[in-house]
Amino acid sequence: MKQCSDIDGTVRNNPLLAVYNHIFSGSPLRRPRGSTRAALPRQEVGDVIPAAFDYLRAHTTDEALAHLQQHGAEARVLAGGQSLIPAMRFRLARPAVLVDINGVGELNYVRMSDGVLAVGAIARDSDIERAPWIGDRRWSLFYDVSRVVADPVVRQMGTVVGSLCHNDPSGDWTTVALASRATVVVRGKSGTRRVPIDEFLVDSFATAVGDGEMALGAEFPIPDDRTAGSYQKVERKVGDFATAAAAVQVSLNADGTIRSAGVALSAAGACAVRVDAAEQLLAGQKPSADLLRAASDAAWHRSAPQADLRGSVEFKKHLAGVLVARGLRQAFSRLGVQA
Amino acid sequence: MKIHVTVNGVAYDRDVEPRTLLAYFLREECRLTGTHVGCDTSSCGCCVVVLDGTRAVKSCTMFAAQADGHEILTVEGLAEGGKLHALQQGFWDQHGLQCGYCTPGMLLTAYALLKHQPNPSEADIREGLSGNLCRCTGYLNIVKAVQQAAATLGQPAGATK
Amino acid sequence: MSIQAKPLHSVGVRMKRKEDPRFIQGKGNYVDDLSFPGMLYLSLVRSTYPHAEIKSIDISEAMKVPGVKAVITGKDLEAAGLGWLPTFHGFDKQMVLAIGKVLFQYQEVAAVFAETRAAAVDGAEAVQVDYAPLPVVADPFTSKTDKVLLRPDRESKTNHIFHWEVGDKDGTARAMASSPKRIKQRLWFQRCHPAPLEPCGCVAYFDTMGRLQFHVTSQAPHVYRTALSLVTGIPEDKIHVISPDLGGGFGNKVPVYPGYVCAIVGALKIGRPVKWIETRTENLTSTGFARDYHMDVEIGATADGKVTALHVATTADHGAFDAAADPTKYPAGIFGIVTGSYAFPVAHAEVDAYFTNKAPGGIAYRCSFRVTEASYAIERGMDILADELGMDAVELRKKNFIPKDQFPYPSALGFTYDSGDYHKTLDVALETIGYSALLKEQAEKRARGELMGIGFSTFTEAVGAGPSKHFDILGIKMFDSAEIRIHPTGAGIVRTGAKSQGQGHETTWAQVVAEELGLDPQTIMVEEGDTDTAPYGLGTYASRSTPVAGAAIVMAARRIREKARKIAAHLLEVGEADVEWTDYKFQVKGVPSKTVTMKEVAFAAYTNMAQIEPGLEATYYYDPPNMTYPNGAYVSVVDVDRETGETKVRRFVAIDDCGVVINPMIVEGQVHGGLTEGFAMAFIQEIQYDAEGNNLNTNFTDYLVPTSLETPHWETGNTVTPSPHHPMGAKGVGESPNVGSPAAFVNAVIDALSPLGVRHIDMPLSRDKVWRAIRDAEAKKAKQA
Amino acid sequence: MNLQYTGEEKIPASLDKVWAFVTDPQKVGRCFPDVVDVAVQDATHFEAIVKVGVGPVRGKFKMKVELVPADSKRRIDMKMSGGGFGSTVDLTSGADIVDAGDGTTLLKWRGQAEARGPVAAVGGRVLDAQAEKLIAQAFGNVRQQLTA
Repeated sequence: MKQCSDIDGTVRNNPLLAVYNHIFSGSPLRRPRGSTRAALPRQEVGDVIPAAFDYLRAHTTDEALAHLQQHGAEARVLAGGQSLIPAMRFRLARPAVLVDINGVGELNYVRMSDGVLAVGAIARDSDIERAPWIGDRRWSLFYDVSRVVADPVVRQMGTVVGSLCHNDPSGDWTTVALASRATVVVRGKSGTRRVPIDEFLVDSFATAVGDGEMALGAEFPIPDDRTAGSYQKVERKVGDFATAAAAVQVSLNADGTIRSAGVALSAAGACAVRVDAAEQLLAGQKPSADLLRAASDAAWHRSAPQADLRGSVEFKKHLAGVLVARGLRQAFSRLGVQA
Repeated sequence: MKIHVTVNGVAYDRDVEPRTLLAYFLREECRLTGTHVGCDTSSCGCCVVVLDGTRAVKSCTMFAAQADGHEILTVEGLAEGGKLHALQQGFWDQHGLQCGYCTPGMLLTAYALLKHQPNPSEADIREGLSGNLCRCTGYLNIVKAVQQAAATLGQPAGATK
Repeated sequence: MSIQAKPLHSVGVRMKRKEDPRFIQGKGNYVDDLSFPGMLYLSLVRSTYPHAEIKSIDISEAMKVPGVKAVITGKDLEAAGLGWLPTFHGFDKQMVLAIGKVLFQYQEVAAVFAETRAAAVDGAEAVQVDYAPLPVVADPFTSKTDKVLLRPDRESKTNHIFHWEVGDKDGTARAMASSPKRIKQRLWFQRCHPAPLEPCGCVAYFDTMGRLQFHVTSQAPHVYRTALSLVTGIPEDKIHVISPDLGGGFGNKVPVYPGYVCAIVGALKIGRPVKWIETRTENLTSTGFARDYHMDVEIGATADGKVTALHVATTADHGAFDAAADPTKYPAGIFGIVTGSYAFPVAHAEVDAYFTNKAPGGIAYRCSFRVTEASYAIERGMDILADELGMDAVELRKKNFIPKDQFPYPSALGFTYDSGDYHKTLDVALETIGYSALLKEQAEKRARGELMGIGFSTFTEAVGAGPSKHFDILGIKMFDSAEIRIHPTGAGIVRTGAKSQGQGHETTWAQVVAEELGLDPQTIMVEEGDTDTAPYGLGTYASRSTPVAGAAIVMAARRIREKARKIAAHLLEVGEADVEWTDYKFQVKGVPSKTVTMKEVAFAAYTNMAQIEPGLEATYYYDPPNMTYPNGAYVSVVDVDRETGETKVRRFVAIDDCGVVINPMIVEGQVHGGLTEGFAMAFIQEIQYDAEGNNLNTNFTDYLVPTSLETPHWETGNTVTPSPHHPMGAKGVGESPNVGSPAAFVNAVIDALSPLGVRHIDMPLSRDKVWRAIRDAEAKKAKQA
Repeated sequence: MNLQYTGEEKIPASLDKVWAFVTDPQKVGRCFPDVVDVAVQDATHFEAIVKVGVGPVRGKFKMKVELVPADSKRRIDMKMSGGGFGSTVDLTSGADIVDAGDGTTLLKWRGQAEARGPVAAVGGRVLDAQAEKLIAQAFGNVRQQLTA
């Protein structure tokens, strides 16, 4: 056969045979020579092992901040690590120093106090998912989102505050934080400050947390008992970032009119976006089909997504409208109101 | 750096590079090769182990250094006194595995799931295992396996076979 | 002597798997679990460019990285006569490490050997390659123009790899022209990847005797041994290939990959064991892909729906090297099965393959060599024809099925279908799913404007390659083999040239031997994957284990039975002619009280064999007279969300006919898995390249594997039409669900959208595509109105 | 992946002054945001190292740059190739230089970025932010430095 005779050809005078016949003669390994030209960007490599770094474990917030201030931009905080570690495995992220805060007990809390739900920097997504109060209607937005962030295993390590700090354009918690009007507690050299989520989310993967600073926790106002929400996410499969997602939370007055509404979109811009127009047109109104349609249109207009493998721009814009309408409908029905 | 990790009740004191992922620590330092690595992106769950008794974690997305001072349960630690764990028995009885590569991760994710949800419905199980990929079984028999295990574990002590 | 109390019946029993105890306890033995003293790790430098000239490779920085022992480039391998590696297709070869230029993104460019995994990666990162980008050919239609010649190394200066055709060209054209009804549709079966959860990998070292000990993820260990000997020149007796437990294969572990050759060269030159384990990214971007067939399907029919002719013209994208692991005489595999389950009087199929700047492959992904593409083409085609005729898809199929009394049936494209009862299989499926009730529900839903679809696939595939007169790989005929040894106590061992990747051979082969010899399957050990001990075989893929290796086991067992008969006659003190094998033991004809069991005979074979040759073992090499033709009837019910384009697969019934079933539990498991992979291809799975040749699906965040949450709850069943030529009447089944299901899913979605006038959408049926189709159709309707 | 950006800068300087500036590798190189180092090879070629920092992605991006001035003095093209964190990015940008008449000059620019490797596959959104920043701020800085 043609191809076999080809191979026979290589067999007959195969220099490797010589090497082979003397493999135990200790013949030195010939090291290939290479030119020494100006360095170009490093090439694609197969394996996925992070570049070397120094690991510092903090036991207190003070200790963590000391490390961060000492190393500045070279340092990264390691909380859940569910976004950071994969990025490091591909060597997209190559911090010189990792400050592990998983041992900082004072940051491991999920508690209600002073009218807010306070979530510490190392509280896991699953701590919310399994919180005793999560079934309460007023927390329905949180109930929904806590079941669709990443996947069930990643949620046992991933943190709420970490997601906010990662600020992925297609993130879930950032969107929920906007709709529920959260505040992030940031501590730095100049002490502790409370940053409203709208100011906290600066740009894709960029937040108000500066070098040498860290987010200690997030605070979500405790909704009253005439409040309900909904998180509507379209994803290609479990564990995927949102193709599009909408977070809504509405509070009703005693007369059934809408006291306030939070409406936000994921995968609709550089980072999660608030649909101000929708929030405004909902406030003070009675839930109705027309109202939902108007809010849906506002979402469509507000959405400025990027095309990617998850979907085209027009599809994502379309979904933004659809999901806001669905979210509002579900939130209202959770409040016993048909719209 | 020096770390002290308890794996399946056995203490391991080792000196590791900070960048050593827990999965490779278990496989190469502890020689516990039941924990597998199937992807680079924390997607497949072949590497799932249980941290401190109740949390299922993807050991390819955690550094060995983070396990310092903690307890890890791997598939090698599931059977006790030569008796298979109810989940292992369930996977065997219900044909819940084929190539076996995802099985350790599935077992440990299910182990943590049953700690939080002792009587899961098919929907609960499908949701609870959705962080673990299987390419062979189509999941149906894995669901049955977990249901069998839940039933076994639910029985009063001694009633289990 | 004790007579076995337990029932001896083994085949057809839902026996629990003998291999499972080790897997559920984390005691499996996969390649990456191996570790040897002094073992080095190999990491490959890969191309960032899809097509570029390599101006220089600078390894000086890499050599300075602590722990790096050596760096090897294409030039070094070329000097060692190992620059190129023959593909299993045989008519092409591929670069081991890039020489002169790279032809696809992520192509292997340099090999770095180091003391640890991390050092190997650090070293690979430090290798500097200077590229001069060349124009990229990212699809076969651009390739066709030959404006950019991709493979100047080849004799023929064109990107066209081959033209293959089968059938009656003129006759088909005439019949088509005179057909009152005709449909024509371009169908693209997108590029997919098998993506077994265990990536490919190997450990290579040379032992003190100078033998290459090669542990590798291989579905065909013997072929590896021969190919490696031919390529490296190492005498075949000095190569020991061991394929341990495989974490899935699905065709991905059939070809020989550059990483393997690099590991061997490294082990040879450095004199230490070398481990290479592919990452998921490497697996998806550089090892054997599947499909990527653009098929123009044309069907002719009479006005009342009798098919008259089939023509399929395919443009195939084979990537940078023709590494399709197809039998030598079948460059397009068994695509000729494209007439499916239907009695086409005449047909013509052609395939033209082209090089592109994409990863090589074209392997049989859970598929008997392009049978999946063929089944999809004909099953989609029949639905489009039904739509054209305004005929029910079931009625059209039944009208054109090959009638059961016409088997063995010679197909228009040259296959001889062994057996089948297509009407019966489909009727069972309709019964199970409750077709009439569904039609009623669908009518109501449509009246309300809801999108509900019912989709069918009544496929036939050809598996078990194959008869030596037709099938070979690299010239080696596609037989398979078995060796059985029965020990004095009646326990035994069976070895075959097949290689389980999760199919459960350790259980089913024991059942087959036990059935044939009346022994206890629990005491029959099965060993595969070790070329020092197993008889030569072509391995496990293309659903060939049961049809070929399984048959070899039966024949070897029967040889043992004949030898045993002599011993039985001696024990029963009668002539051999007076001994018959009945109810799993030997009995003196007409004297039910005078029997000996195989266990007793086995003991005698070593203790009391008189003048008969001692021992009780046999080997058989089985050359199948024909392939087997499993078939199935699949029905899928879907609901499509108008607003989001989301498809919910509400129900899926799969009725398979794979002849006699050895272990129903295992067959069900195979079907569940295959359906899930079919589901993935239909809805979410694709390896895409952009116009610049960048691979866009390089890991599991974008190459999507469905989870337990997306995967439907499968309903399975079967009918049994034995294969007349297989010694047990069995057929292959591992791939049927993967071959048959994609069309069932797509047909269901298109059926749901048909009221809107949607006729076809190419896979994967993403929400975006489905929503777009709905929107465009509605816009068109609005325009017309 | 392939990304495109456009923009315009109105510069309070004469066309000749602008032309002299944008054809000087040393000056143009210094206009890249977060530039760490500029190594000029010849009149039309230089290498620039810029700091990149978006969320977890922090590192140095090395760009090989070629300036292609049009004889018309009305257009300058810039070809940049380089990268970091395991990927390469090819940026091509061109600017039409238009005399606005009122002593100011318009830089109408168009840029296109193409990424390869993990960034394209894994961190596409990260890269997009960077490429746009790189191009847009570069031209913005041209205006600033000519204004100052």
